[in-house]
Amino acid sequence: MAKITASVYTSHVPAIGAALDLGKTQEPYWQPVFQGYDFGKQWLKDNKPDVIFLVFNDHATAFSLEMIPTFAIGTAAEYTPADEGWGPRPVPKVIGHPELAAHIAQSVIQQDFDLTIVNKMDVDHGLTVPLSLMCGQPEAWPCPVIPFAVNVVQYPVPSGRRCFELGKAIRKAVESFDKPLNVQIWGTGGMSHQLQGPRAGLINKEFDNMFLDRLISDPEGLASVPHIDYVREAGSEGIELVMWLIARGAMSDVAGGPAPTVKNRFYHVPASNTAVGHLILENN
Amino acid sequence: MAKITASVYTSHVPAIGAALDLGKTQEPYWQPVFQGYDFGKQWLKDNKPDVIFLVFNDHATAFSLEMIPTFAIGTAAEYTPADEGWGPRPVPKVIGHPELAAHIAQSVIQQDFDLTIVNKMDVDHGLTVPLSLMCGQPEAWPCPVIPFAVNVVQYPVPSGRRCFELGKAIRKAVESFDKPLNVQIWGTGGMSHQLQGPRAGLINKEFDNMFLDRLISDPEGLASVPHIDYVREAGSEGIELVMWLIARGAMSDVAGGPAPTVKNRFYHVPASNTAVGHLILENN
Amino acid sequence: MSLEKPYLDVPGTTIFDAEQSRLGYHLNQFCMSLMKAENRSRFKADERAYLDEWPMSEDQKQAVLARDLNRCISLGGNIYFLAKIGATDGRSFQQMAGSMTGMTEEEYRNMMIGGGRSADGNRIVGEHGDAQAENQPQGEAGRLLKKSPLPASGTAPHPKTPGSEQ
Amino acid sequence: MSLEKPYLDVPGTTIFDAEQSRLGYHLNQFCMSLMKAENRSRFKADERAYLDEWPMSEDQKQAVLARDLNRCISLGGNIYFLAKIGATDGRSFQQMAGSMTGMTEEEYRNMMIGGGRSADGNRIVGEHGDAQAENQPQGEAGRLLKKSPLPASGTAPHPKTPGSEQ
Ligand SMILES: [Fe+3]
Ligand SMILES: [Fe+3]
Repeated sequence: MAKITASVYTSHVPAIGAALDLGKTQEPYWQPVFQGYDFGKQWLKDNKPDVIFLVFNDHATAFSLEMIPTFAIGTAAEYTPADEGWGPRPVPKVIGHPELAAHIAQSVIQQDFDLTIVNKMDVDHGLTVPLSLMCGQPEAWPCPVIPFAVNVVQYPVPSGRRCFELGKAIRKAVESFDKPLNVQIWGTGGMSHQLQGPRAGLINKEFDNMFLDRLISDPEGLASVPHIDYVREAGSEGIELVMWLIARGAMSDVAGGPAPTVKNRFYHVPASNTAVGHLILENN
Repeated sequence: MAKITASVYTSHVPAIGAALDLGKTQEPYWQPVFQGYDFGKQWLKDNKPDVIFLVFNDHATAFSLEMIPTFAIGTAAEYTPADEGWGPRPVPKVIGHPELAAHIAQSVIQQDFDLTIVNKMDVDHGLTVPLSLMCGQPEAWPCPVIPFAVNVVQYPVPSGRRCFELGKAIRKAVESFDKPLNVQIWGTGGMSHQLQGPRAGLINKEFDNMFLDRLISDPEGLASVPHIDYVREAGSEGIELVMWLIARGAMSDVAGGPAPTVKNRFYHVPASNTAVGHLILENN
Repeated sequence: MSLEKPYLDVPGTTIFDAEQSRLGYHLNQFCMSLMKAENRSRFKADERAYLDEWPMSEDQKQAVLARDLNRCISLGGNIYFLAKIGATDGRSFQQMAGSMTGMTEEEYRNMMIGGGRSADGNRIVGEHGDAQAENQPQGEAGRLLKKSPLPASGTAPHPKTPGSEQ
Repeated sequence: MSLEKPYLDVPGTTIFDAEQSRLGYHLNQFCMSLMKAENRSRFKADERAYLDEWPMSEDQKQAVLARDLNRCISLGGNIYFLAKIGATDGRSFQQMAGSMTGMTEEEYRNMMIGGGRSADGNRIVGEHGDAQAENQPQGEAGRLLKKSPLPASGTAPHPKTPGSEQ
């Protein structure tokens, strides 16, 4: 049976991708950011999964205003890194896992989550920057990836509670797959940031660290934080943090298992407009 | 406050549209089909709503396999009748109601239905044939229409239970809109039919009439009928009937109000490959 | 695959699930392209050349060229997509549906006027209704088949129907 | 509109909801078109002509031409869409975000290096943080403004920022 072995959380700032692609990782500005992922890179080598279920949001790249899915699961064989306007990032294409993705889609829809199934999607920095942070610059990504896109662009976005419940449903879906796959689930986006208006540049270290604390030890309670609190405390784009609750909801302690082990925790300000947060939790 | 005043249910066979467009309504084959809608046409004139919330399914027209939303709500200003391969039907374009649609989208998403919001969509016979049956061949449709598309093409399709619950959420959404609109909700598709394989042409009058009976008097129980029963009893495309449960779930008796009045009930076999069913329920 | 499929024992019926969808992705996307009038013209002008623009399997292309809808479905096609081929040929949904049974157009039409195919005997594989495998093809095609059986090589589960254009 | 909007009292912040989305539909779809290299070239060659291909309001076109992102947002633009304009100009997300505050690029960058803008005073309209309306524009632009106030005609809520290309 397939099993979720760990969850990884990380911000997915576009400037981080640009810094990596342009060879700036050793510059004083960027060096502390990338150093924060040294542990994670080694950990991922030592704990290579068969599949990564990667929760991210599209930033007006694959999805225009023509069609805005609340939750979209990628069941395609592969995904091309998108041209977001700066030209496509020079990173490997993303290989999917159609079989597991279709299984999860079926199971999760039957658990009353109204997914959109996507077979053609270019993937933007929301998906590729977390891979870059955790894998560096490989010829190919280490394993297949199932992209799972969440609408956090147009309101209303799904609530923290809905995201957390979705995580539970994904865990059930994975565990009912009949092949022995080692699956990691990644939650990306955040932490505090605001990209618009006179309030651009908002950073809230206290909120972010409270979020990390509660994500580890009180995810159920954290899931009840309403949207407006994210906007006020973590900036209008800080709402991306709800995606971390999907990954967290898929961990086994939520379903009555033992508490996960915190393998790594990292926090840094700034990367461009954004606070960077990163966490690795292993199931026990 | 806006209010759902009635629900209308009808099959949406493409051949019915063709018969109407080609002036065949008085042919012996078609005459009994169209006669079944004489009451409904007059009733709609006498009970003209401000908006029709029209639940239908797209038949591989607006949605290819690139993106398959379980539930999609149209928030656009207008929708063009689609070219399904025979050329577009010669019917008026469909005028939307962006304001109410956006309100319903927001409310229903906040009630944990993971809608896809659609701003560009050509509408196929699933939407235009019910309008033709109930309105004839007008210069313009009598009122704005909010298209609500349900995936019944690729499995898993949403369960009857999920559809019924969605109807309840739509009723709440409509009733929280702050303008005094008279809203009808239409459920379309079905009744028994199968369009594929050696079993094509299956019709099940007993099942269809049981469905109509229970839709009127026991919708809650009917909502628990599993997919496989529809396939076995009503044919592989009979699964479209789950859409009727969305409209039925939005009626006020489901929320504790008085039972609706059955204004009309009609059943006929065949129209092309399909059994035709039609029902009008008024809230009291 | 580990998806639960309670629908595999319905006779003469293929449920279009994720697995079928994957199998038929390019076949169905080809069909979608026929919703544009200019593509219909190009397809009609040279079917083979048009099909060769799509990464479909040779089997899928042959099934399309033969208008063998049962074969198309067994190769991942879905009837709502395949209907675009019929529309391009100027055929109705009734003609398309009928073509999958082996009946002549008239036979199928008469069956529908007579109240359609009964569900009795056709709910579960192993019953004895007219949609069961042992009763294929139906109608005139079935009678012809019994008179002069096909050569034993025939592995195709669904013989060609008289109504389909070669 | 009867949508509940608990987010209208956050200073210096526009939430992209259904109403904004409707208002900015064509503006944002124009931005999406800049994801194709050939469209970026065409836009750069003649911005006005390219904009005129879109059913946008004149206000929206002027806001784009002026690279006034605050104005674009007030007219229904969303930053993730508008970012495609910045990308076309070769500007980073930090340059774009900074341009909406009135600060110079260096001022904004230094604010971020210093830990970013504090949430204190900036949670609710009516507090006294640097994102409140009475404190706009910020940084060098604000200081300039205080020295030589704009003519009273200025109804635009967000004055042009120094970093934006005319
Ligand atoms: Fe993001
Ligand atoms: Fe239909």
